[in-house]
Amino acid sequence: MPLQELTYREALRTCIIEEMDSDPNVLVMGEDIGRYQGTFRVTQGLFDKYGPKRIVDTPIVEPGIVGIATGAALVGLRPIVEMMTMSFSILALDQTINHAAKMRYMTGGQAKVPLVIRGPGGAANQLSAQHSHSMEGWYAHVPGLKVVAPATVEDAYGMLRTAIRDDNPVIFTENPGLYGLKASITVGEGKSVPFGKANVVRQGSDMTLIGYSRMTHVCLAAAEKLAEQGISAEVVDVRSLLPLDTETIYNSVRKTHRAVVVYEDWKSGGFGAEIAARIVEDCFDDLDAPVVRVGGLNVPMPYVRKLELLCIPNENDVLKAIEKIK
Amino acid sequence: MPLQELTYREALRTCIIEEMDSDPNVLVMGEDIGRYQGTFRVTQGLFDKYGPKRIVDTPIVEPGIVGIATGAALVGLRPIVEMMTMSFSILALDQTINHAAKMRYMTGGQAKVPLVIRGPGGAANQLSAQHSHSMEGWYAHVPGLKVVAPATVEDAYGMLRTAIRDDNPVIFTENPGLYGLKASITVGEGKSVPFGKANVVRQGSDMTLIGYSRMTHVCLAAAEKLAEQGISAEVVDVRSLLPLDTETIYNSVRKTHRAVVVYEDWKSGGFGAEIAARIVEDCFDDLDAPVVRVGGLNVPMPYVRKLELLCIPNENDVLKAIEKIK
Amino acid sequence: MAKPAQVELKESAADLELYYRQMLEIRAFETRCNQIYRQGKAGGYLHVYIGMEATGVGWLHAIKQGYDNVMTAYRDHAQPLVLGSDPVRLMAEIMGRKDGYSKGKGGSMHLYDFEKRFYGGWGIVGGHTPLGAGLAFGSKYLGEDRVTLCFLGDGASNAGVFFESLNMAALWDLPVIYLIENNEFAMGTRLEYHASDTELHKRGFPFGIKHERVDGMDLLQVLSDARRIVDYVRKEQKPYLVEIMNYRFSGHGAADNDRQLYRTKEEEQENMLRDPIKRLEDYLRKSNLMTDEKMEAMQLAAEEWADGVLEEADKSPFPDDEEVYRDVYTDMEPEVGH
Amino acid sequence: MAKPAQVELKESAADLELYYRQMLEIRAFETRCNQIYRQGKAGGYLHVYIGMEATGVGWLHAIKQGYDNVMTAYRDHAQPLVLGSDPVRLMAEIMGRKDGYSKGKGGSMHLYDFEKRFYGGWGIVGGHTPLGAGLAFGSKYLGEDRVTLCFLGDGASNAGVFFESLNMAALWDLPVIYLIENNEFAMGTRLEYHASDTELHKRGFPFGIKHERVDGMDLLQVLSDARRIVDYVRKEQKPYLVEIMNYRFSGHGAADNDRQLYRTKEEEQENMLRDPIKRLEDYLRKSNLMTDEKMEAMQLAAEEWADGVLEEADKSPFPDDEEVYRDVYTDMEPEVGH
Ligand SMILES: Cc1ncc(C[n+]2csc(CCOP(=O)(O)OP(=O)(O)O)c2C)c(N)n1
Ligand SMILES: Cc1ncc(C[n+]2csc(CCOP(=O)(O)OP(=O)(O)O)c2C)c(N)n1
Ligand SMILES: [Mg+2]
Ligand SMILES: [Mg+2]
Repeated sequence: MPLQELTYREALRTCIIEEMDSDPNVLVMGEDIGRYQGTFRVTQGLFDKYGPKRIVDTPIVEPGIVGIATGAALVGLRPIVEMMTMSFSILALDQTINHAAKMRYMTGGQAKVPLVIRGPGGAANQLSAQHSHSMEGWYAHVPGLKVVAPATVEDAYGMLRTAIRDDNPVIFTENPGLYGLKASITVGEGKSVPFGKANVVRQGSDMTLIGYSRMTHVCLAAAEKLAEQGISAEVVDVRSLLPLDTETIYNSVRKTHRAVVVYEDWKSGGFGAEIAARIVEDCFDDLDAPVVRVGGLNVPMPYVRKLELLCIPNENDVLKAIEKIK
Repeated sequence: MPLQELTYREALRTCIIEEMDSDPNVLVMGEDIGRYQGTFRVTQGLFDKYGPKRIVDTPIVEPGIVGIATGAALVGLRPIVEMMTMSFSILALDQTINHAAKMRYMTGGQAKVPLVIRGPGGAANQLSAQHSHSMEGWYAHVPGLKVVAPATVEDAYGMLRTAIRDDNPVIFTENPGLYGLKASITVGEGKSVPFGKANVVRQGSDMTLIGYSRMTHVCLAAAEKLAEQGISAEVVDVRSLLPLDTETIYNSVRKTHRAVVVYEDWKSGGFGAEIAARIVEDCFDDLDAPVVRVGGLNVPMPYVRKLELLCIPNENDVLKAIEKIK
Repeated sequence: MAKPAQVELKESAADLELYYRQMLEIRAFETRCNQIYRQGKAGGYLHVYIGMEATGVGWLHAIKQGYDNVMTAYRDHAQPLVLGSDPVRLMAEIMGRKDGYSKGKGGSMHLYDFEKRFYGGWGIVGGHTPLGAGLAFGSKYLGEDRVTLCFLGDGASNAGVFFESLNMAALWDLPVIYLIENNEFAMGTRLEYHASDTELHKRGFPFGIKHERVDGMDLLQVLSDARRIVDYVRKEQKPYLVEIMNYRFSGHGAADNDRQLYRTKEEEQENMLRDPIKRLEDYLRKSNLMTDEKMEAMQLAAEEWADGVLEEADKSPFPDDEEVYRDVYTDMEPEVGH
Repeated sequence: MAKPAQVELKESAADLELYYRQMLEIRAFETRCNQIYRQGKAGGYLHVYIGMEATGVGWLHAIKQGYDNVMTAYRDHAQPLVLGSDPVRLMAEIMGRKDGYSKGKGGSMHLYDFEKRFYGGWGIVGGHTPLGAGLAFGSKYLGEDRVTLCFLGDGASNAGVFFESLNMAALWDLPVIYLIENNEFAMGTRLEYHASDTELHKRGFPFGIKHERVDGMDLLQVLSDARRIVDYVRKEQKPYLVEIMNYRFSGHGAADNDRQLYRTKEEEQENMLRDPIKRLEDYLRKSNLMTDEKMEAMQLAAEEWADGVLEEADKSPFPDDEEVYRDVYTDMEPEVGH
């Protein structure tokens, strides 16, 4: 299989193209994704290639878009909905949660909803309070959805394939800070990354840092700095929030006896709380210290870069939090 | 001050009447709250008393209702929005979160949003998947909101007064199973229950059961049964999720060394995870056992009573969960 | 108000008998539903179609049953009955039984029969309307000429997502017919308290969608309007917005015992005179298409049929406990346990 | 298209000079904004009003400034400038500084000056439209005769919540004027790809709301339409829907460098001929109300003014770290720390 150097953004695009080529019922819908080539350029070139039937520029109506895509999925299409940013997906929650996610259950198994909702989640660069939302924790709370948050180029590519081929609604969160990430990866039909498998991206023995999406890289950076201090940190990239691979997380914690969960979303009530609570429930006797969480500050995202940077956890915040369990 | 025997429903109504009488800018908006007297009859009689100016029957447009109430709050009104059920408030999340909650921050303190959104949250009786949502965990994740969930007649009365007089948007969750609850309480102007204060509703020494809203009563029932087994359980009624009174919770846990968090919402990712995670973070050395969570089953709410009852935690589920830490 | 009836009769005597029977059966079925609700054999929210039978029967005989897509909100018993779903399985679902279409997990508000292309059965007011556009989008994408009928209430026609759907339906020429069943009430709220202009069909205007107000009480008129509009939509592959005037004879739901809070007894009785079943009977009688004896026999048969359906459905057991975790996903179970 | 101009002149020479100056100042201010964005002195999303000046200036001189309520979306620099907000504090906000109206926490998209009754400043497309109805609801409830102007874009006019707001505004006779600024684009999507009928004013029709399409490029025409409509709304205490035809000269936002993806250079240049500033200048010249020298002097003054504003704003420091926790609540701090 061919090895290609791709950005995260290109990896997503490559996967979409391959899936659209192999299945005529895969299509993309969203705001400014066609003629305008996509706000973050993930769909660049697709409109020219596939035309307006399969690359559907929509009005700015998130509830309507998710609803129409869900209805189309019911009769056999496999729509990929791009949210210009995941922040806007909050408008579509009734459609996503009450309709797409609960439908199979309410129909007693009659409905199949192969729907992907994807787009950048979290803060970008000074987009302020209404455009910087991390939504994945809310979604991961909802039975009927699958929720993934790939951190690497390879996972972006391989998990998107899994998402498109999944017969259930999938929330696929990217992060604006990841689109430019580059890597050489193997692409092609057979390459996919399954859901529900966390990834140990760094081996270590003294503590486990747990993250997903861009925070995986923050964990890695923190681990580098810890190494300088002589502390060996293992890093687990969660990748898939629902289903959640607790086994991989637990195995690491059972080895290191210390766990730190890092997420960008508001700390209080974020999905990191769930991960922490599960670790405690199931690995209590293995823990030598409290499970520490490092989350975003509990404030609406401020505009000015200086304050914005205070809100988003970085490797120093992780190091500081670790002080209390070292 | 007069002592009155009131149901939870009547306590809410009494407080609304008193607040409407004392402040002409308090008004109620919602679906079928006026001429139809309210689906759960909380607003019974109010339309006749105050007329259509202050008891506003709205179309079935939750986003619009919350938005219009928020705008009205900005220029000095103090609207109480009734959600026919909190399940429907999911449609209004953009208005509630992106607008009402973030507004003060985005305006740098210029905006004041004295808005109450209240209504029954959680399962009633066979209302199926789209009408049985617990939303309080999502709300309690959002800076800028206050979120309360009173379990008793007295708290319903006293916290609603605090909510109406608060200058910030308040989510006030009731529970369909509580409306009929009766108690003799003191009412009147001065009576209010502050936010951010949990309540030890039963003293005990062996473990702490932590609940809110109707689950407080499930905790109390479980505590009774535990007493029969010779186990002394303390019960903490959280009452206010945001702000959260961790001190009262921690003090209890530091005394009993065991904590059980009970909530009706889907277990995974519910607000119980946050409570559990905080206890672990801050009371790790005081814990003799893992913090146990007892939540709703992670499935869309099924219709048939038999399955529905499986989903909602009851005292036996609490007892079963406790087995592992006894 | 609705256009006056201008009917050329295309119906055979046998067809008319079928429609009459279905209207009787719907009423008998719905009457049983209200009864079992009072007995506690059905629960939750349950909404019957009594008084609105001509609308459902007429429109669903204007389409290609089993080929065209149909969906509605929670007032959803009648449509699958007309489409030929198994009445016992429908009743079983309403009673929360194993043999129900959703194995007892959906209930009265959430009936579905995908094989008959009946797509529910939805509880969020207005929330299903973009799904309707989506069915039409999907069918059209696949190169099929299916028409989609999406029923909604007068109250639902205020929901924002409905307007979003109208715009997209028109923008992309989706063959969906939105049918606003204007039964004059949204729960306990009268039309004039929830809609600033009570001519709801006008909502098609800003989107360039053909729209009109039609009668929903006179079956023959309904059939003729419905055929005309369905044919137009199938041929032109464009959306249509129809406002159907009818009246809800019962309370909003089976639990709504306070009808006098929002309408007078007199108003109710006056509207009962518009009863679509009586109206069809008058026509059958006047046209000498059916004798009174035959009608009475058919009424009796419908009652017996409904009793039989109920009896049969009642034999179905409740679902097993394990069902609680099934059908959350196609391929996995959710995290189990409390 | 918009109605032809039928203007009776009510403006004094001094008024005209003021309007002209404000239009020049808006353009100069916005030009600085685009510049500082490129320099990295402003960030996030930033949307300028260039080409649309006559709309803002005209409408905001038809109301009682400081008494009537005004709000818009994220293209929000011009309105507070016209309403008399401190330009330095506006620019400081855009630069994320301590002296900004939101202390640097709002930024370009979230400008507010409640004292002037300018209520923002909103980033969710369409999301602010029910707030507009709410301001009108509140002011009317309080017995005041304030009019509320709520600006929104052509793209925003598809949002469901906007229709919900129209219905409520009409149902309750709220004195709100919805002003759809039809600048022909929603970001990179042309009008005809997002609206099934491009006459957006028609959206008032199904709610019985008076509605019309007006010109937004000819200041005198704008003033005359605006006064007529504002007076009507204040007097009748009813909503109004206005579609204002103008054109976005710049890209959607300061970061939008690919205008050719959605419009040709020719189209752009053709529309530049409609420049509202040039049009006013032509009028002033033809009517002998202002000499070319005076105009040039005023242009220069506006540029200098904008430079001064920028320079002054740039002196303001960034907010202190503690600001991050302030203004979340009126009376408490959120849970602190990571
Ligand atoms: C979003 C939402 N809000 C409120 C409700 C509660 N509710 C159920 S039916 C109904 C009235 C709907 O009336 P209409 O659309 O006219 O339909 P009808 O019942 O007359 O068929 C209301 C308010 C709901 N189910 N969903
Ligand atoms: C709910 C939502 N979806 C998408 C966006 C991204 N977005 C910002 S502005 C815009 C275009 C809006 O166009 P229009 O309403 O015509 O206003 P204009 O920019 O032309 O003034 C889009 C899609 C958003 N901010 N909010
Ligand atoms: Mg109705
Ligand atoms: Mg525009």
